Amino acid sequence: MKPYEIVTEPLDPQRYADYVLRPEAGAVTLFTGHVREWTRGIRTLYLAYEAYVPMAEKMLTRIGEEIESKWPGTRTAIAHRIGELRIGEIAVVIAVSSPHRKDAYEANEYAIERIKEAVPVWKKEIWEDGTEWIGDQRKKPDTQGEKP
Amino acid sequence: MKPYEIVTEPLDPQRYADYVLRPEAGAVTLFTGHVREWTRGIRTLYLAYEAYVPMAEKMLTRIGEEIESKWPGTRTAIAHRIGELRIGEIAVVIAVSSPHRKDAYEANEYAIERIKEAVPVWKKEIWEDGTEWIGDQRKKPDTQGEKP
Amino acid sequence: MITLLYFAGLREATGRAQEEADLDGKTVAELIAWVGERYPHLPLEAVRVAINEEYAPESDVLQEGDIAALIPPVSGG
Amino acid sequence: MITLLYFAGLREATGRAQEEADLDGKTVAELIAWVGERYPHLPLEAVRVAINEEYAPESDVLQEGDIAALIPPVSGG
Repeated sequence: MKPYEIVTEPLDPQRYADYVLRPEAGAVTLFTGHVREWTRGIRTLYLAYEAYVPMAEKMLTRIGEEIESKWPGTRTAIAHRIGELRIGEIAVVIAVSSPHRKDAYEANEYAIERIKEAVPVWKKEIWEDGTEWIGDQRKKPDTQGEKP
Repeated sequence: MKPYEIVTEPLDPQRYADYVLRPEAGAVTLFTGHVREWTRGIRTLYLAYEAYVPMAEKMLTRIGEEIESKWPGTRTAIAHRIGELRIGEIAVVIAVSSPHRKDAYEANEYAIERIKEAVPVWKKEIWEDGTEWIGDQRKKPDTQGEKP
Repeated sequence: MITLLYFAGLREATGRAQEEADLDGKTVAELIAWVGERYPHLPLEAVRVAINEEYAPESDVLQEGDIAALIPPVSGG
Repeated sequence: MITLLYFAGLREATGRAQEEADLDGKTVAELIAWVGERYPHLPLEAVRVAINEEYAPESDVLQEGDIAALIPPVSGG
């Protein structure tokens, strides 16, 4: 495994938790995002994820660097799965270790927020009577701040 | 396993994450508290945990009930290990599932804060040159609000 | 009679995990005072008492058969 | 020549994942306009452009060999 990766096989969250653990870490937070059956009253049959893989892995790596700079002493690993996922399967895993628990919670939540705004991954919901690429078409995100 | 338990064997966090997962859950947060090698500049060799087991399990159950009432739709499991633990081993596992991620983070952090103030579990640090039961002896917690 | 339970540092300092005492009808505050007299060097300032596995205020009254646990500051997690 | 990449709904709407275009020296804003003329019904309002795997402001200028990806609103996680 790589600490920041896009994969096509089922994710094993424990591998990422193990990766971030060190003797000085007192806390590990592990977030897993799962395929939900019901969203806004519509029943999902399964999801299909697509990514711009090299850029997505680069952005995940950058999010990890941001975290290690904002919360010194943390270590992070992030993986996103693409392809077809069934209900309950894991789409994303975020593992953060830290000497103290507060940083591990904050950094983990920061990671998922950043993923949702900046990492080029797209979700298509497949229902009984149709499909839709998910994404907020209404607002244009600010791209000015994205360059390093 | 029980969803709220004190155990003497090594903890397998994945069992608790699996327990809380349901088709309507989009997010699972899993917190693991680990034995740290260094605390306040002192090297820990290992830790020994002790609990008032029946009361501790009752308090963990109550914390789970508090969470399901504060964050409707969440499901929680909490386990604490007692006995002798080596560096890096898991002392506590908290798993929370929720339809939406924000609740899963908040509820999980709430659980560890409540454990640290109310659940009758005690930690003894064993160093090269001594031991100490850990606990803040200076301030007396408010017990008035503890009865249901 | 009630049963007193000692944990962690209190168990080590008293040399016992439990004992019986005739404290029926006494309050939690009186129980703590009784323990303090019996074991003069115990650090009891920050100790809470649980009656039958529930934290109890100092005004609660003990009854025959109660289990009273002396809970030193907890340090789980 | 530069390489254009299309993802998700844009890939399905254009019917292609990539194509070459002679847009050397043009800005990102001009690239988006070019795509909009070529595929009139594409929803481009919320699209960002990445040049060589980095988000680029609309004023950036394209150079020979650049890879320009049209990034519709992301929905990972």
